Amino acid sequence: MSHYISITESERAEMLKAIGVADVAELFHDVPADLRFPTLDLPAALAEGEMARELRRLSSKNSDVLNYSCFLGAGAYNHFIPAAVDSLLRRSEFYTAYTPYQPEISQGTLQAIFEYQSLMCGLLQMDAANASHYDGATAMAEGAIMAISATRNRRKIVVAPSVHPQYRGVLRSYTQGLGVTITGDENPAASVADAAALVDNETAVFIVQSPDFLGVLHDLKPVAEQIHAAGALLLMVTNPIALGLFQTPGMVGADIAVMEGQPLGIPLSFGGPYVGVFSCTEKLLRRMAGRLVGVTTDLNGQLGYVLTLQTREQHIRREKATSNICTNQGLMALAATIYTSLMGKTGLRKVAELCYQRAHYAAKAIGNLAGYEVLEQGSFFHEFVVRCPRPVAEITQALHAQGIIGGYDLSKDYPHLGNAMLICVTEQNTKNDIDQLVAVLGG
Amino acid sequence: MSHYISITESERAEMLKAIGVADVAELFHDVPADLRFPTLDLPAALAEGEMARELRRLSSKNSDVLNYSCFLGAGAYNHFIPAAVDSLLRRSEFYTAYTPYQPEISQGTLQAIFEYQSLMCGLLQMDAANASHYDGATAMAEGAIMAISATRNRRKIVVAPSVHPQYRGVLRSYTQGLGVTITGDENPAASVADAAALVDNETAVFIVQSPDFLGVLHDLKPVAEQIHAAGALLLMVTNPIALGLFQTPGMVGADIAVMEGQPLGIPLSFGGPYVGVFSCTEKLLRRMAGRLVGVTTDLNGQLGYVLTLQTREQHIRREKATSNICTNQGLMALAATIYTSLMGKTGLRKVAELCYQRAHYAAKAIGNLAGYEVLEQGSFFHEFVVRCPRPVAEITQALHAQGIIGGYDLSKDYPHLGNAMLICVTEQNTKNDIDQLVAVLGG
Amino acid sequence: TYEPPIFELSSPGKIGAALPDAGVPETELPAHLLRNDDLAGLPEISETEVVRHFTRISQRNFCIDTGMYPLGSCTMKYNPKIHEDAARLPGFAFIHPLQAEETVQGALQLTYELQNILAEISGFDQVCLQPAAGAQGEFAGILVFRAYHLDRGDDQRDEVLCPNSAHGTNPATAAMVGFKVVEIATDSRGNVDLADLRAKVGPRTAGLMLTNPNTLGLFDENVHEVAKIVHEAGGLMYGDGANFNAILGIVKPGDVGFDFMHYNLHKTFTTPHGGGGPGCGAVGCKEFLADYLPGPIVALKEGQYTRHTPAKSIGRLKAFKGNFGMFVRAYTYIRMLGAAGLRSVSEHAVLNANYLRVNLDNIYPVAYDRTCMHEVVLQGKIKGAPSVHTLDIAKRLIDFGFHPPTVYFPISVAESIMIEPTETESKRNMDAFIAAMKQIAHEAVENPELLHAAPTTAPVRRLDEATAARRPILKYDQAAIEALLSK
Amino acid sequence: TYEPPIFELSSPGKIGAALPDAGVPETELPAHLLRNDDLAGLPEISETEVVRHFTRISQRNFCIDTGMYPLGSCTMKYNPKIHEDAARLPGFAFIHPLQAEETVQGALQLTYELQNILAEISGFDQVCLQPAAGAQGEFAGILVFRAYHLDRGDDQRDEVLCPNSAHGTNPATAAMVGFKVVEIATDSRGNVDLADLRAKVGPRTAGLMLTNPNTLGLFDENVHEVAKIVHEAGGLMYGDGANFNAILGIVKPGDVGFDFMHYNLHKTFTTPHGGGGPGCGAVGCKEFLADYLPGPIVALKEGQYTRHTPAKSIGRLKAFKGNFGMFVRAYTYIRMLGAAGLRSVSEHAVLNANYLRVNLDNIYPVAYDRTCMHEVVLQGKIKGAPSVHTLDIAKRLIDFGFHPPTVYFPISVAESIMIEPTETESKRNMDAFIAAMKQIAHEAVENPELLHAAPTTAPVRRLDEATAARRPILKYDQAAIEALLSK
Repeated sequence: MSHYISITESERAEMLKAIGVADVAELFHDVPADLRFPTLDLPAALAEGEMARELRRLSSKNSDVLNYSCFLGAGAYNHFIPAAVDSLLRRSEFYTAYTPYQPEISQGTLQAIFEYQSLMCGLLQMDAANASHYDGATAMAEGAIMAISATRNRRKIVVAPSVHPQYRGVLRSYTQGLGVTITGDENPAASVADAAALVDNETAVFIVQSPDFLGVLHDLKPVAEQIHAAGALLLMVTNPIALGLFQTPGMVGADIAVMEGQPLGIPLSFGGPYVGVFSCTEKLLRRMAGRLVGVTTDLNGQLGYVLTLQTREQHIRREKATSNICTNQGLMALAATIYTSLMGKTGLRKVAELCYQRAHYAAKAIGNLAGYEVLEQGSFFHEFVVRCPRPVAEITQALHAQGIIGGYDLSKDYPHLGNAMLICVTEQNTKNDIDQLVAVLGG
Repeated sequence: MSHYISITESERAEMLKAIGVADVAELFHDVPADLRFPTLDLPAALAEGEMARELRRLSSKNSDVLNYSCFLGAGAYNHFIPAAVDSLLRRSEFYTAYTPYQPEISQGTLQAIFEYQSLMCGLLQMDAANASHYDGATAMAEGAIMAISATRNRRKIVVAPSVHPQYRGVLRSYTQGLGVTITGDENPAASVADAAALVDNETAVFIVQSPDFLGVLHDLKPVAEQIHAAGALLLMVTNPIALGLFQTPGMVGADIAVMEGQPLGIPLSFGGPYVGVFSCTEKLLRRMAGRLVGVTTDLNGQLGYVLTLQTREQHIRREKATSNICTNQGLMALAATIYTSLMGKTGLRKVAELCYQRAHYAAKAIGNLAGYEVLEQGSFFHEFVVRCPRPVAEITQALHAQGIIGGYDLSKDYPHLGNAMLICVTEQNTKNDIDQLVAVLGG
Repeated sequence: TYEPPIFELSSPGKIGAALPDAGVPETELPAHLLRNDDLAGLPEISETEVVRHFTRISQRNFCIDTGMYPLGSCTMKYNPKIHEDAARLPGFAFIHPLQAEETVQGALQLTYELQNILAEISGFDQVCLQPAAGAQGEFAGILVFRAYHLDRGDDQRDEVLCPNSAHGTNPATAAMVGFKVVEIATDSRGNVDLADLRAKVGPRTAGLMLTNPNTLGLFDENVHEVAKIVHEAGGLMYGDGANFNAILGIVKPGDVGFDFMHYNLHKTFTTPHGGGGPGCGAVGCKEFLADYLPGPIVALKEGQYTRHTPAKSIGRLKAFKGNFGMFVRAYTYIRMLGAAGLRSVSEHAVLNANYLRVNLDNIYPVAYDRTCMHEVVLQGKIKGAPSVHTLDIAKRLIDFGFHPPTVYFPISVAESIMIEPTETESKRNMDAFIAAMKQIAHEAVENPELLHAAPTTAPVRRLDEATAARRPILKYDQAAIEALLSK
Repeated sequence: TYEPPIFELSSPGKIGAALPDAGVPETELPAHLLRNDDLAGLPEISETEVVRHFTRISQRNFCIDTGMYPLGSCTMKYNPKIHEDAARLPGFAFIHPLQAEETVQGALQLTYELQNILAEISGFDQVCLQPAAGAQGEFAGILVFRAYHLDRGDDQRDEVLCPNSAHGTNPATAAMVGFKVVEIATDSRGNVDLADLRAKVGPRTAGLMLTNPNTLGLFDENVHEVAKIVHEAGGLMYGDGANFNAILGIVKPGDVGFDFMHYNLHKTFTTPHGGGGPGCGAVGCKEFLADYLPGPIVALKEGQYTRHTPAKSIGRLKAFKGNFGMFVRAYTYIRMLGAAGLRSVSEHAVLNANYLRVNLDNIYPVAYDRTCMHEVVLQGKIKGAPSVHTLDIAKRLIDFGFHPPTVYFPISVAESIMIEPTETESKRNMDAFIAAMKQIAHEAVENPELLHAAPTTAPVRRLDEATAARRPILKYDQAAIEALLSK
């Protein structure tokens, strides 16, 4: 009997008797007899101590960013996470609860989501945010689908090529059955303006990212005006840490704003679980997918929190729902909530400054190396493109041998850049780390 | 301002005004002016991320038993700790509370201590256990002092040389101002019977350990009879894991039983924090030092828990108290409580069996190696003495180079044994680990 | 125990984290690109206060670790604590998804082994772990069905069949892919109505989405026949794995006619639920559909673990690989249980549900009077208590210390109460639950006001959901909240 | 929320842990040495149930993370979360105390640096971290005093002086070492009464144990003079560091005449309190006493950290090195704060206490009307409420959501209420505390029954401590508990 199961042999016998069957196997008489109780060819069960050892063995076969100095970003970022975040995530009241279907005994989860919605709105300067999507990419895809529904007959989506390539991939996966046209990113070298020029009165939405995949900060105010003039919506993809300093979707006038919330206190974890932050204007609120928490009062007039506007959701609307999303990334949204609360105004700005200053220090130092060139692209946040004298894969291999995880190889997604590496510098990279990177690159 | 402090600049100003002083420094006018506000020559403050890095650096300079195979015991043992133990210890309701002075809002701590007392009594087959001592050694020393008070004018303590050397050291430290005589362990080769023979009608207590420091299991029933016949008390030091299989203090008729509770779910942690388990017979109960929790009812007749028999304690009795103990090892007692509950009857026996079986397998294999001899001492639990062909320090150095933490060097405490190593084998050492140890020893 | 919104703890100048100095020469900021609001919507709070705030609100949650949580269809089983340590190991929690493959062989190996283990348990040929939740797994499956038919030039299939007992995600998913949803009736034994199925299946059928055991807690006795009918019409069989916890080691879905299924790692493999997520909706399929799976998938080639995307893939469904932290937990769970342990899980899950069934069915009508699987669907219709509804029973259970079961689902059963105790619940607690349900039935007749007024012991009383929806306040707004409270 | 004793969850055959097979040839057990009771006193419970049990009882605790905990003399400040991660790093939590020094250089370095840092903060020459708690630190100190005098042949000193405001541990410690305790009076300003001191000091004086700031929350204005008097009589000055949180960076105890002191790492350096421990009662002293310190102590020799025991050591006070896990936490705390941060700790601790003082002293008489240090001692004597005692006020505070202050200590002040907010408390919470104290004073006059009946919102009502002591039930005994409950 497993140590997780709380029924003893004699209790089982007693229960079977109450049920009126002779043994447990009888409970499965509805299962086709010839297929019942198949052999499962699985490894032998491990005791907890053996399992822990096996897990440590597997874990130690990976080069982690605690033991390596990491300059890889490209959509997932190595930021400092205060110990308080995980300490609170480990509270089983949070992680062993589920969707707050019974609000009277789920006020903890509900209040946390309400605060998450509020904090994300504050960060983005947007009107409304939902309880989370799977990640930044799915948030973007669902945003595009929402834009199609909000603009009625328009079925053209224009996307800038500087939007994260994987996000554009997810957008195409998500919309493949919907009869829409996606354009704008055919030429990876096209500028935001080039792409925006494709927006017409058939276009539902223009999707743009700032800071973009190559690290560049864009002034999107004029773009927004242009898009809106065409009757289309503007969907802005952004980065939560950049928002500590830079132009927000709200300032720009974006209709929909999404971002990957991972930088807000969530570990890299090989790509997930992360959290997709999704926000929009008041006007689009009732078309938004996903859960929403609102405030109300209880019988005694006390403030309380509930899931609200549920008539948009699949468990009620079924095939007419705005999305099929059900389980979301609740615990990761909580992490982002705690992180954002800890940092607050001052901390968020300071983290953004640290990233900006150290990235620029690194860019200058690398730009001074013979054979390396930092691509001139305008203002950037914490990522920049370096043209390298050799294939990037060779360089990252050499860096790894020196305890460094190098940047992202752009040659597949942006072949026109040649041997180009996207380098990311965050507050986790000290001056000393940067100097070592420069030394190895130059050495 | 530190991120731990919750007062802002403007709040501080407001508060100073309410107090009626111009600045904070004024609050310290009672401190001699010439000594006020000294410079503290400390390293510069580190941000949390920097500190985490520094801690990882220091931590990685130690050879830990997760990455090394460990055969070292000698009073601190590498046992399997279920993840559930630490998961519960991390609940801040437990670790950020203090002594349950206000029982109505400390029922969690109080119930846990009550269960600890109960479980320890069950394990030891003793009548009563207190809420914990600092460790096994201090529990033993306080037990000896209790025995002196219980036997009135008797001021002689007899201790077997096979009691843990450090425990005997603590006993001497603790009693140095009390005018007692400690004897029995002058000759490290003396047997339990040799030592017991020194017990006379001046003797307050005979202290014996089983399994003893060298791993040997003793039948203490006849010893207990002999001691009691002399009007002295028997204090038995034991090991909680051994109690899963072997003779208990209760069976033996010990008056006082103590043990180091570390094997019950507490990490090695370089020697502490651990927990001293202290128990005695009903007769000695009111002489026992330390806190005690008992059950009672509240105004509504509901079951509740309170600190009780506090009139024995220092905060009430002051210089007439049974001990000065105040802060104890509460959280570690909780760890032992959770561990013991998880293991229960079946698990405790199984862990003991695993230790016994694997230790005996190891002893046989090592005994077959040329140049090595396992000392014949009678039945043993999970430690045994190996006579080595070279100084033990040389051997452990060679083992370390192969990823193995070798046994304890007995040459200082028991010089008569020659180049002797005390090897400990627990359920954490797999057959494969043991075979590797044997291979390296023999190679 | 009331705790104010976190914004009310803010005072200017506080911070909850210690950050370093930049330590590098300063670069000027681009003034025209800066935000203009001094981050007005963000609070300023010390670490002390943030920790206390979230600790306090956490205690206003019911959770598995505080009590029995028999929320039907959600599999609220115990979440082993080793899972949480496992996912936090440095080599798992702190690796970047875009690192070179040779630097993450351990993580890829774990992924590869989990793919194979899930395939073996379910009788499929290839598994992809990328989908983030069950609904995304469904989405992957229906996209794969679409791609398969189109690839074969079979472009008239624009309908997906769903039994009326299906989770809302099934029809919503089909619609997201652009399919028309056709609902199939349930027969008197709770199975798919074969006559209705035969009437509706045809050349427009892309596939059928079936949960088996279904949401009535029943194993569809005709599953073979259903599959045969759908397959003969050229359709495919989608298996919704929400109820997989009932049949681990009991039967393999791949053996009874399913072509594709998703696994809810957060349910069956207890990764855990996280207050609403994250989950993992891994998917598995027969060989003939494997080329259409989303990517990446991990393969083993010449001793090295590598990632690839299948040839005709529907594409990626999220950035990077998937919810890797959930892979680690599910892997840990399965490796510790082994084959016998998994079968024991399902045996006890089903044993426990049937024990509740036979103890409650004489008071609360059971929807379908058959041996149930891991959950049982009752009806909140108590004789002699016409004013009492399922909602009242649910709320009253809170006062007895239990999380209510799922209510008003499945929608095909009036006043439904869907109870899933899971295999980790103790007989002691189930007996207490039975006693509470009996007591509530008694109160419903003798003193129904007790039920209408419930709960009274929760952190708040019944909440006014109508007001919340009428004038939604979806972010902190002091004035709006004060206006609400002063009403 | 009642949770039964864990023994009531037991059923035969359950287990809460997964253990491996031995995997080695079996050796017979020695039959005559086996225990004979099948471990009858131990329960059998699944992991699921054990976790739920302890989670549930934990919620019946008040703690720093749930609210303001102004327990005077205990320094219940916020416990930083990084401490808990730090102490659990593999290279700290999983190293054996008897490993060879070259395999634990990181741990020894941390120990060495913490010794030096504590010495610097307090103005002493040598620190030893071994004592497990403040009381054991005191024990070490008084043993050192004894050893020092004896070593000099000064064997007539058999008395230790303690002010009447001292913690109970001080006289208890002196008695444990074999000294006679001589109590010294307190003067009208709350300082040591110099006249009484002069009258009692003499050639039999081994030393004086002084807490400064003292337990009245006051910095002894005459500390220099006290030290002079004691030293001139050949005695030594022991500093009880319980209140060290008030003077970090404000004054060094070594500078004002103390020869020896202990540090409560769990108070001042917030390691944390653990529901009653573990703590660490590290000790520091002037050079001339260093040879008598307990061992081991870490030194740095030729780039290697090594352990040694001082030449004339009083011996070891516990097995191994000390509560190393606490060293890691205190070290982390100090390194993150630095010199300025430590001074800010004390400034705010004292600021907060004085803020409470001036807001409460017109309702609750303040014991000594002076600027206080990090805590303030009031008296629970409310005008017009003769039936109300300090205990009632304390219990009523629970209903307002606060942990009560320390009550009835110091014993030299009637009806004392000793309030220590600590530097981590917010003004918002302190204002709420002040409001509650005012409301309670009002209730005490208007409706004293509210206070006598308090608490009513705690997990239990007032508990009958007399019965518990009269017929102590100190371990689980079903029959005895049933008898108690049926009374």
